[in-house]
Amino acid sequence: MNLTVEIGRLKLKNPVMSASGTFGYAEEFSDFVDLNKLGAIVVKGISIKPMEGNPPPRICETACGMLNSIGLQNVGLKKFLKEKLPYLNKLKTIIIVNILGNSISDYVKLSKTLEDSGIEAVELNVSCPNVKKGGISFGINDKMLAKLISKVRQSAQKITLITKLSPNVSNIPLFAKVAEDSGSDAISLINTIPALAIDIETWKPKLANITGGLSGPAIKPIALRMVWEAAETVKIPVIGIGGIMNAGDAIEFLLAGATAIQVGTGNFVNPGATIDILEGIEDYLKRKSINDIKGIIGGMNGKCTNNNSDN
Amino acid sequence: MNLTVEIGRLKLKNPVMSASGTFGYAEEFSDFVDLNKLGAIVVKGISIKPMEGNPPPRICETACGMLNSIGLQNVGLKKFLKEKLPYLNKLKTIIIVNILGNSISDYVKLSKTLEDSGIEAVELNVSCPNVKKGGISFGINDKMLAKLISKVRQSAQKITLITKLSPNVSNIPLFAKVAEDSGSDAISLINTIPALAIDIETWKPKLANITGGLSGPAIKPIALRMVWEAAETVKIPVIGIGGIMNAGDAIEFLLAGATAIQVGTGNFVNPGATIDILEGIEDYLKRKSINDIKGIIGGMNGKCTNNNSDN
Amino acid sequence: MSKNFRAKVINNFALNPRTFLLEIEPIEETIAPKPGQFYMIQPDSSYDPLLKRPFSYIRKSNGKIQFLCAIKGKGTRLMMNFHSNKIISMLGPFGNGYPIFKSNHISLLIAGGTGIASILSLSNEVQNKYLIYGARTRDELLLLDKIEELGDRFIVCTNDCSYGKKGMVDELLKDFISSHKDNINSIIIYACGPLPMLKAISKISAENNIKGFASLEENMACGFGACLGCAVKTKQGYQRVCKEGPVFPFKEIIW
Amino acid sequence: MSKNFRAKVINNFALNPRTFLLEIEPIEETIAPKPGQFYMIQPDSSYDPLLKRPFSYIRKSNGKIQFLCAIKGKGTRLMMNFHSNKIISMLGPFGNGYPIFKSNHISLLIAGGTGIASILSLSNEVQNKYLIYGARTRDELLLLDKIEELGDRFIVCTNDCSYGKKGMVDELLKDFISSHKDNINSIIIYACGPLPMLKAISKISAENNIKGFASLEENMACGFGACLGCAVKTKQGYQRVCKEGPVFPFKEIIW
Ligand SMILES: Cc1cc2nc3c(=O)[nH]c(=O)nc-3n(C[C@H](O)[C@H](O)[C@H](O)COP(=O)(O)OP(=O)(O)OC[C@H]3O[C@@H](n4cnc5c(N)ncnc54)[C@H](O)[C@@H]3O)c2cc1C
Ligand SMILES: Cc1cc2nc3c(=O)[nH]c(=O)nc-3n(C[C@H](O)[C@H](O)[C@H](O)COP(=O)(O)OP(=O)(O)OC[C@H]3O[C@@H](n4cnc5c(N)ncnc54)[C@H](O)[C@@H]3O)c2cc1C
Ligand SMILES: Cc1cc2nc3c(=O)[nH]c(=O)nc-3n(C[C@H](O)[C@H](O)[C@H](O)COP(=O)(O)O)c2cc1C
Ligand SMILES: Cc1cc2nc3c(=O)[nH]c(=O)nc-3n(C[C@H](O)[C@H](O)[C@H](O)COP(=O)(O)O)c2cc1C
Ligand code: FES
Ligand code: FES
Repeated sequence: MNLTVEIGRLKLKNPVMSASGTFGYAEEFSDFVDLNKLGAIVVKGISIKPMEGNPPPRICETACGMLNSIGLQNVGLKKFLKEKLPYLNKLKTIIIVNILGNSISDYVKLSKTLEDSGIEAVELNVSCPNVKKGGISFGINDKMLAKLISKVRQSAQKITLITKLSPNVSNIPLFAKVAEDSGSDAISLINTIPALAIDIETWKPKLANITGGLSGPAIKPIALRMVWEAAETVKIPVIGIGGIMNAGDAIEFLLAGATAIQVGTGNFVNPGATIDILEGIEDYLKRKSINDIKGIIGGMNGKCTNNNSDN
Repeated sequence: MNLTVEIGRLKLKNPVMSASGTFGYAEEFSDFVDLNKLGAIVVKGISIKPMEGNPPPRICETACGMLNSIGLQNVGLKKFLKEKLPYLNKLKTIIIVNILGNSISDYVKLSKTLEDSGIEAVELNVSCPNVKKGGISFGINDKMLAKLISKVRQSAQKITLITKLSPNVSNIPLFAKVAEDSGSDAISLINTIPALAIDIETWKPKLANITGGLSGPAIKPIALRMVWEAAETVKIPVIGIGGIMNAGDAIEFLLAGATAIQVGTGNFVNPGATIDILEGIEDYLKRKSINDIKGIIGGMNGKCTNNNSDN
Repeated sequence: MSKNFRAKVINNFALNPRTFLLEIEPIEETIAPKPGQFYMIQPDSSYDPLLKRPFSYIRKSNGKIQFLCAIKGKGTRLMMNFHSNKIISMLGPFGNGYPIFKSNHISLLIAGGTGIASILSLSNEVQNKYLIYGARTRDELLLLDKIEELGDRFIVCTNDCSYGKKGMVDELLKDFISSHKDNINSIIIYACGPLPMLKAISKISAENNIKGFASLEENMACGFGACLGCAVKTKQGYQRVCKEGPVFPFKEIIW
Repeated sequence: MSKNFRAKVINNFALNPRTFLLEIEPIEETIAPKPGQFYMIQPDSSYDPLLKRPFSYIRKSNGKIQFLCAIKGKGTRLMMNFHSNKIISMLGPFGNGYPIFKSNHISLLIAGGTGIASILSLSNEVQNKYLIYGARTRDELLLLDKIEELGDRFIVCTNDCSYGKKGMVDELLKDFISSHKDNINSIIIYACGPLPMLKAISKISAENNIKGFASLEENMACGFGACLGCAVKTKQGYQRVCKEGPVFPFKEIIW
């Protein structure tokens, strides 16, 4: 059975990856899964300087989901290269580094340094505020996004460039196209959706940061719609993310047109989720007598009509 | 205990309303609730001509939510006035008519006719595609929205005008402000979020229309964030909608700044939900020794920072 | 008297690995159901699954109501584990059941699979009747004890020939028609089962000019006419399975 | 040996209306826990609630593990109804437990409310010990049978005076310190309970220059260091309750 998929220059053993921020720096999962079996590992978002993150409480549960406002806590580029990369380099799987910054030059510096350190792929987290543009996030402004990606592409030419789209836009096809046209090798989506929960006894928000990002099964149908819209629009591979808990969920994303998928919140509920999903996909293909994963990618019957007549 | 709230010129007995499309034309709920006890009833969206709606399947369940693609099926303005209004007029509660159209003139005609028929309030469903502008929905284009609301306001000057915002935008405060500045008396949010579910056995979308609108507990944290952002931005009343199943949920929306709330999907799961919620709010106020509902509206501790540093 | 009520589980047991018989007793005063009507049953008190599930009742006696439920997905898997005395939340009875005619005619009841539940609710209420009941295998022919009292007016078949006649109900229907050529005009068909079966029966009925009714299924959010989710295409436009249905005349349905 | 395992519920009963004692037995091979460590327990197999819940173990014996659980919200309400033989999904043991010192010292164990669970896991492992245990009322003093063997080294109090001494554990701590002035340097405090209690104890310890450790709680998504959700502020920046904790030296915590 052929499970391999290509993302840019990367050839993945299989389409199952971990999602950034939910898999630590992989070592945290070595008790639970054979890391070498994964298609790729996306590590927690790295910024140039270490970030200490937001005050607690940082997470809370919601119906079929959770909010987080970790605040992009990370060890910073230097410490990542020195302390985390050696462990990752020993793994026989592709490592994708999720990066974040407050300016274009941050992203350029991060991707260039990572390329020079032998990293094969970066994923741009563009949901962060651009401090120079009044804190508007790169991910919701098509012109800013185009510029960001082009600049990164110019400086880091060999690295596989994945742009992680924000779900917080009206028009996913537009942003998918911008990413493609600006030189992304692939796009991944969705990131968490900004959300709020309030404690009705204390009248305080449940997170110290007030809002947080919603993830988990609750967002799956939204993510799936966006992945489908994106996949119908661009030719570069689309990586599906959002509420994937089991093989059935992953298969939905593949059918919608995703070339690969990432498991986020699912890792918390079941730390063996990635491998369970991989095995579940294999079983499914066997049962359906399909011997290449590509036989299901984009297999959904139905054309994008961009028809908004819900309700 | 004072539960009354004001929305434009309307004085509601209490802040609990039904959401459009989930309460039929009210009569469907007469077996379950004392309709006269509700703060207001918002009826299924009405268009000028009857609409037959989308082919089945029209609904499916998702994690803590559901998708619908009813396709705005409705009896049309004429039949509404003739067959549905007489029953509604007998009720001792405020009736709000949700309206939808494919052009500005549709909305103008609907609101004017309804005003002339003695209807006190309309809610503009602006998630529908504008056929003249290539099918882009009014609700995701601020300029189109401003024009729509101004025109409706000019022609129907007495009616209370509620604009129902689409969640499918990056910047809710912008759209809230547009609604306020263009003459809306209030805003309500959120409508359903476009979403997709796929049957992995048949490879077909679970809805014949492919996509549908996500509603229910799954979307509550997103709705609550948007309601809070809107309430922090505008002075006109904000009506909170999205995943309200019980009194606790309703209170979260009031604390976030909503002056009133609408119950949608909750009515399906528990057809007595609206009254249960009303009673639950009363119990809560008693327990907290608060004798005016206004004592909790906007009570959440926390300022809008528009800080997007989730994750 | 309420259509939104709580009920206590009295009995719940497996009839085969994919089907269980659920008996409940409302703990509030409820409205008496009519043949062909259905109830909405809440599988769990969490929001996952969120919606109640529609089930035809088999019969109501001594205040207890019986359901025959096939295990399909999340909801029915949870319901399968309902233990005795559990309190569950229900809605109903809903829908327009089977129309019962006073005239002197033959009621031909046709059930496929769990469609037998709805057909049995009717069976008790009509007189001059025959019942055709089909399933894939012997193992899937359920509640035979409740039916066999019909004697030779009860015709049963399995696709795999493991019990009764071999074949599908539509073939039995053709046989039935051939052997009742004389009083064909007095036959009224009532059918409940899988869509392909209903479609086939409706076609045969049309060809033979026999009046008939089918009980349809469609995904439901509310069950009582509010969401417009359960539409089926009919000659009068979309109609709601939960309100105008679940029973529709064959000739109204656009298959 | 796995930290991701299924377990069978052996016993589950209410100690008072707000607390239950849960005993489980892993059905896969697991790792032995150390005092102060905790497990993540899945309340339900649906996605609502979604996350597993953290609970300190009381003790592990004969392969069985005991937990003391206070009913707080959705998850614990479901767990309260775990019936015997139910198979549940668990993770653990996680965290750095209480540091145990070889030196010759007095271990002063302090528990408030359900904090007694974590403290009891330690109690079995240390020798020269005292235990101060407080709760609001007699009714909330739990597992006394497991503790009373400590005899006069066991000091108990309730806020409402319904059992033992009247007052809060911090007052008892002050008394204890006064009566142990001589060997104050050999005292090591281990505390688990509500945050205000821990804060008060930490303050008294600092004033008296006593070394001590507190077991903290914070919302958790994973329990094993991956999500960074359970951060608490310490002198070394944010640390993870699930990984660097749940036990931290008093003097490291920024309260
Ligand atoms: C009027 C009516 C009467 C019915 N009577 C019976 C009966 O007596 N015995 C019986 O075994 N089944 C009956 N069904 C079908 C039964 O409702 C479904 O099998 C059941 O809802 C499946 O739920 P699930 O959670 O196991 O499946 P899931 O696939 O998890 O359900 C997901 C969603 O789809 C809906 N759904 C799935 N299949 C159907 C279906 N066939 N019809 C309607 N909704 C569906 C569910 O209600 C739920 O909202 C009836 C359906 C209708 C409409
Ligand atoms: C290391 C550790 C050990 C614990 N040991 C025990 C114990 O032995 N006995 C006991 O009764 N309780 C213990 N707790 C607290 C227990 O985890 C919570 O009471 C429980 O998670 C509440 O779940 P719920 O679903 O009932 O509440 P809900 O309010 O519905 O929970 C919502 C979410 O918040 C989280 N949450 C709520 N309260 C807490 C809390 N205090 N700590 C961490 N997460 C919380 C839940 O885990 C869940 O994710 C411990 C907590 C931690 C961190
Ligand atoms: C605790 C947590 C931390 C996250 N951190 C990051 C991050 O650093 N960078 C990033 O791009 N996405 C981050 N995400 C988003 C996830 O990678 C993923 O896009 C999102 O959670 C949706 O997938 P899920 O529903 O499977 O969790 C984080 C998500 C969670 C829950
Ligand atoms: C079946 C269904 C039909 C709906 N029809 C309409 C409609 O006609 N007009 C409208 O503005 N909103 C409509 N809505 C949206 C609801 O009014 C509400 O905004 C949305 O469902 C979110 O609230 P909830 O989570 O409480 O359901 C509909 C929702 C559902 C589920
Ligand atoms: S199920 Fe809601 S209208 Fe039929
Ligand atoms: S709970 Fe996830 S890092 Fe501690």
